[in-house]
Amino acid sequence: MSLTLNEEQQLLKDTAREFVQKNAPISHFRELRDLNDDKCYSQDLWKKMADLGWAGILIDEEYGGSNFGMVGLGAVLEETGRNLVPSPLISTALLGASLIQLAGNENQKKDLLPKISEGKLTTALALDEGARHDPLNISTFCVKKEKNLVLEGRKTFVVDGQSANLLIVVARNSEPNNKEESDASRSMYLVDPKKPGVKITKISMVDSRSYCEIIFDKVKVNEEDRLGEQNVVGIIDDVLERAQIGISAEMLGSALEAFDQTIQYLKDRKQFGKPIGSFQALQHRAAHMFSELELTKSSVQGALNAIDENSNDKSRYASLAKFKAGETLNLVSNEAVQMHGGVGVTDEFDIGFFLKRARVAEQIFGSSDYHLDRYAVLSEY
Amino acid sequence: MSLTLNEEQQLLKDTAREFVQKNAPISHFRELRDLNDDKCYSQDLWKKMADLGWAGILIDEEYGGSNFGMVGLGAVLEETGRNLVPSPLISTALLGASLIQLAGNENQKKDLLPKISEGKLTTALALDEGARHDPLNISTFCVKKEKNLVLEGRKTFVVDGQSANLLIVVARNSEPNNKEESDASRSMYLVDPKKPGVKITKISMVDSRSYCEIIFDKVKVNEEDRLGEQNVVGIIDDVLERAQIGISAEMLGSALEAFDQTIQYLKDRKQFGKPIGSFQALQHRAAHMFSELELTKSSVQGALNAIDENSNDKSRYASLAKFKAGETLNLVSNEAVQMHGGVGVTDEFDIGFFLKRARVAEQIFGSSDYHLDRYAVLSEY
Amino acid sequence: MTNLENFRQETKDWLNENCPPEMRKPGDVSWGGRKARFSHPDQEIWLERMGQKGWTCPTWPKEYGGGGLTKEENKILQEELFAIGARPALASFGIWMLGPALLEFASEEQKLEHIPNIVQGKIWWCQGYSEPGSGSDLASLSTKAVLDGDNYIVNGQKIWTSNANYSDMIFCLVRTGSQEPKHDGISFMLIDMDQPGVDVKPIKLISGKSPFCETFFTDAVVPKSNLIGEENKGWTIAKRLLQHERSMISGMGLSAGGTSKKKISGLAEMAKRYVGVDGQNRLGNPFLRGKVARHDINSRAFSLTLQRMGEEMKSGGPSATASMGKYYGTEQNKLRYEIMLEAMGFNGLGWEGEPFSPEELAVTREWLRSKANSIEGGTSEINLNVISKRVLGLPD
Amino acid sequence: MTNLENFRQETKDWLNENCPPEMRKPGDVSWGGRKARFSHPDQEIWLERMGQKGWTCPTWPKEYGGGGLTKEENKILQEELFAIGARPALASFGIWMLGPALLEFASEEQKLEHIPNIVQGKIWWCQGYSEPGSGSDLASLSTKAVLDGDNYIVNGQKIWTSNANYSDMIFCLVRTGSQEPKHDGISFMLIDMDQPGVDVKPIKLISGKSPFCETFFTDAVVPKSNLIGEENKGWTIAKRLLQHERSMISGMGLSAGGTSKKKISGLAEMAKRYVGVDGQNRLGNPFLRGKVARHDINSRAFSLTLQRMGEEMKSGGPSATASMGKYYGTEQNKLRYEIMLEAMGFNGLGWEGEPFSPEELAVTREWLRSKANSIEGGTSEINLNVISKRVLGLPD
Repeated sequence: MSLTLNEEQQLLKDTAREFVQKNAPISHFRELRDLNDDKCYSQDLWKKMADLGWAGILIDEEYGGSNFGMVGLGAVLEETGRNLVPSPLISTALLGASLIQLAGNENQKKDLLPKISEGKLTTALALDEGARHDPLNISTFCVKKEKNLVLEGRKTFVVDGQSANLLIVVARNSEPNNKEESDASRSMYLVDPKKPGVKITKISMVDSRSYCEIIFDKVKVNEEDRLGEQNVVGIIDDVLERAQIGISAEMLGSALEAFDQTIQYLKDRKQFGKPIGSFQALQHRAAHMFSELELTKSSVQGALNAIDENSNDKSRYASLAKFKAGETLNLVSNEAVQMHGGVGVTDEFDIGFFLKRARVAEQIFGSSDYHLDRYAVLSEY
Repeated sequence: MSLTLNEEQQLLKDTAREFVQKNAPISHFRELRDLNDDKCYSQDLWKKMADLGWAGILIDEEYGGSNFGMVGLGAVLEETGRNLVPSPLISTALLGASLIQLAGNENQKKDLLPKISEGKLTTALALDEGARHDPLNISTFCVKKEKNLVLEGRKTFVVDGQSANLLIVVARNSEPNNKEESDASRSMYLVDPKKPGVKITKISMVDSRSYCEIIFDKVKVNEEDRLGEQNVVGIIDDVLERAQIGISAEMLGSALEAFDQTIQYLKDRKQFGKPIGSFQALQHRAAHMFSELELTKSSVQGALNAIDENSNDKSRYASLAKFKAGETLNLVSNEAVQMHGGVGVTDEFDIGFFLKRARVAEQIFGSSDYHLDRYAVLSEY
Repeated sequence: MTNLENFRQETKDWLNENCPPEMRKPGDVSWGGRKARFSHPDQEIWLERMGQKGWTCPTWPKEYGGGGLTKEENKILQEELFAIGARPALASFGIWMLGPALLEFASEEQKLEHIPNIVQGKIWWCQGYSEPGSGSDLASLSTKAVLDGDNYIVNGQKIWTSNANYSDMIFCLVRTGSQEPKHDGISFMLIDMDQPGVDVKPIKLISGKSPFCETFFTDAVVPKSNLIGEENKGWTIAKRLLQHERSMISGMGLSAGGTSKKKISGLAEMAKRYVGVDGQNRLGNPFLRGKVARHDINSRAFSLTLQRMGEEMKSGGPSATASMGKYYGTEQNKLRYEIMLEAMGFNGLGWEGEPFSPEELAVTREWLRSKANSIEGGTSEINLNVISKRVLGLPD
Repeated sequence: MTNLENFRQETKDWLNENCPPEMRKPGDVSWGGRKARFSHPDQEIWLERMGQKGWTCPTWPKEYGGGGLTKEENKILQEELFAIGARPALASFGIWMLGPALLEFASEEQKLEHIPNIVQGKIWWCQGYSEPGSGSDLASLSTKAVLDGDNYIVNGQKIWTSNANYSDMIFCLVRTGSQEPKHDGISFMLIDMDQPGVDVKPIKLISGKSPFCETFFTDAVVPKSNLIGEENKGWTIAKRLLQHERSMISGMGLSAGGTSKKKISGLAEMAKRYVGVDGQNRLGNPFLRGKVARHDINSRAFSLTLQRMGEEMKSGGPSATASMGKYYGTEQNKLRYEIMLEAMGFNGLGWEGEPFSPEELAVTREWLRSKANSIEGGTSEINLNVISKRVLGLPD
């Protein structure tokens, strides 16, 4: 396994950095936040990203994708993370594309993947139902009633659910009070958010991204709406690992940017007649953060590779990456605010955005504690 | 509850400090260590301590004690802890005296307590049987066989067991395979270490204090050897809490001394043309340690008071004190060695002694993890 | 009956008669001021009665309107107030910070002019210390006051002035002497904000709230009689006042419940509510359980430490160890909110509206607000400097 | 067959023929030297054969006795050595530290004289850097070398000289110029220890072992030809060598098993053995379990980081980020022993004899030994300084 980018990947990363700096610096996020619209991202920007091949970055070329793999997507996410760019990269390019590609039948793939690649179709994964990531614990179900399949349940904290053209809903194959063994099986359904019985409510979170609650009130679906087979638990787990690693790459980018801005501030801000970065106590804390960032880089890079190489240790890599990204981004975002002093807690400065994003990102796809436990379980202790 | 010493207590503490500085500075411990004898403490010194009233510090005046309470004993232990003085203060003046006074019948008290007060009798509590403090989990038992009570089992890491004139052995009242409810009951027996069937083996630990393993091989005992009633679980728990607090006071003293020596070293040692204590990174770490030491002082003082005032929250106070003392002494002993640099890891310097003592003291009467868990359980979560 | 027993009975009787029923429930506390607004008519009555009696500042001398109580009497008063669940009649920087400094440094005339107004809540005071270029390095401040006849003319800018938009007057550090040596040209003066030369602009924080302002002085006029102490000797007053500020902030950590007589802490209780318990009624997530227990232990040890320091304080007023309290208390408070967020998951991260409860939304905002705790009133770094130099005697 | 495939086959064949059976088992590794002692005759044979082939230093140039292998060939050699479980033929500071410095800074004659002896393990080298008054502030050293005809006469004292009591020669920093500016009067020279002017006294550590010595020079004689580089220009060599030392030490953390392909780490395995498991085969103490998992994760992240840095290193030799590795690796290693102690309870605190197993006693001693890791070869503090100044560019 190589932990450095090859030439092609490096080129992609450089392009991403330039693109984001030009088209979506942090001021772009600030504008979106102040607009406070429901979509929380710029559709123009998403179109441009799709034109660069990012929407289809995990999609095979036969379906219009660029098939750059997770290492490629990770490089892009790190750069968007640096500038806190809201976009459907994770909800659509990662989750939607992977789920359809891995679980879908040929018709579904032919129909949907090219639309995703072109940036015309965005998706949202409706999975979790409580205040923390807990994919095994869901009540939403879809069963045959009379002639129809009927989907019923409530999903919450769905990322990008309000802007998605298509919802991918994870449901039990039997009602929750059914305690048979088959209970552990799960299906996914493709649901048009405009369908009768689908009720979407915006949730306003501290990081000003798009989240919502979705109620499925006896929503009628067809067999053809099922994404692939009747039991896709294995695929869901695989794709969630991708998502854990993808968001880790984004979090790494945010941590790197918050750190860079802080180092710059330490060099610029003068007190007691010298730059505050000349004070050794701050220097040592900065050097420690640097070390943790280096470890986080390696963990994320290792995990991205593990997916592309289909390593049999990829599950542990996913928790390694998410744990380190969570811990490091928390450390760096706290220290960044503290080292900025008074201006750090003002809304006028960008640095507080990293703090707000950090805690939400930590919860998405499992908190640090969740992954610490998971790493130990996977390591058999 | 007052957290400051009254005049009498302050006088006792000042006396203890002077006494220890004069009679048992750290060089005294070093000599004992280099002698490597089995007793690990100076009998002369113990006689002098007894003359000052310390052996009987928890003993009622009618049995020859000075009845100064735990606050008094804590003040003395803090000072002996400062100089790492090995003595039977905990094994005899705290554990032995308390167990006999609280559990013993009048004959036992009249017989034994005056001898303890005079410094003529030393005791050891033989309780734990494994590599960590676990008072509920013992196999040693004492049951009637034919005419006699027979004591059988193996105790280990017994503090001061090799030098004690009298062992206080905690035993089940039934054989360990007896699963009846009565199983939870425990008795204590007073056993002469020279009795047939008692086999004592020294255990050499990193802190060069006295520990041993004791095997009781069908040791015959009488009803009169039982210390008080047949079930004294409550008293054992009460006295263990005293011991937890007592050793916390000793650990606090050790931490304060290691800290003071380190601050002095920071002022004296010059590198780059100035005292290393002028480097801000070390200053901030020192200031943080100071804060933790202040919290530990208050916790220990609160806990000592809680015993003397028989607070109904004394169990939590015991875990509060032992947890803080353990964490703070570990922090300070590690930092002390690191801040001393190269000389800190040489045997010639005293500072390493604090490191060695810290880890053993942490294990005695329950590690920091043990007390963290215990504090949460007592707080109903 | 001893004097103290007597005093207790009198206090009981007085409170019984004078504390309005509404003020015996929890609720917001008045900050007084010229334009004082009260959320309930009883609040005004309560403030007036307590102010008249001087019990808003129970231990301050009677001649300046204070309660004139001894330490022991004050303890009894606080116990009796607690017993009936009485709300404080007044909160203010005048009580916590300016008043003690005036008592120590002001002239007799100044005391007579300003202290009774503090006691009775007639003036809402704010603090003008920091400037954009002078945060931790407070003494480098450059707001200038030039004497012109009987008045100083003040020009410059202050920042982090708490609630300046509601305040009547500001106690200010200004430069009356040269910039170097920087500590020697600073004066401490009282400026009336109700004049054309003073402008105030609220600062929006990451929490979305604006508890602080920027305050601009453009030829603001300050009578010479509002100079406290000597010209150019204000730094001594400033330092003393900072100690009062630090003690005040470190005391805030107390509300975290370390001393509560309840078995279970608020933190553990809320964590159980959000995370659930295992078969033995232990908090369901063992890692979180460890963090909560560690925080509970440290909160309690910290409360005990504030108590002990209070007992050890021989002379009045806070010592350099106030820095320890400020440092540790604010770091603990920040950690407390971090643990709450961990316990609450997404529920602790709401910004507004459904599905969050008002309490949940308050946690998010307070978590963000807590980040300023270790910055305002002297950063953690400055306080660690003070401990290492003034308490431990480590060299420069 | 490609060249590399060819090379692999040749290597396999050579090892098959030349690696003695005893050397295919774990065991101690020879440090060579004039008075080399071998725990088994095969050890001597193995050292001689590998030394002749230059494979003790596989990538060093052939003209100085090295293996002359490319990076890719060396990788194959290491894989084949690993495949048969071969023990290293030689361990030495010559290989890790002095050799790379000589290759970079020494004259052709000096290389020809000293490097082959390093490769073949003929000389046991130790390092003479620190002095009692010059630890972190290494450049303040005062051991003096004065030129007298063709020789330098050296007087002074070095400390922390590893295994000086077994060493044949010492590479030393000495002062040949003035004390100020302190970096400019330092020279790097090689001193034969087998002479009356050199005395060695072992230092007993808290672990009870004596891996270091004090080394005293009293009119020790050093031929002028043993000066490496220019007189008074030794500091450049010294810094470079420190980087090699730091990379070497940070690499040691690897043995902590971060890269192990086994599911469970050594730490977790041993913790399970001492603490037991719960009904779901999880480590019995959940607090300890969290610490173990965190340490495992960080060990693995650290291993990956060393790998990545290796890949990123364009030019040969370590960079300033070696300081990061030294800092983090040694702190991790210390923490690892602390966790082991927690898991083992009293069993991890034995000093000697029963009831402790030899492995348990080794843990106690290694725990104590680990405390020096963050001091030797540049303290953690010095390495944090280097990171903040040279990597992050923070000002003085």
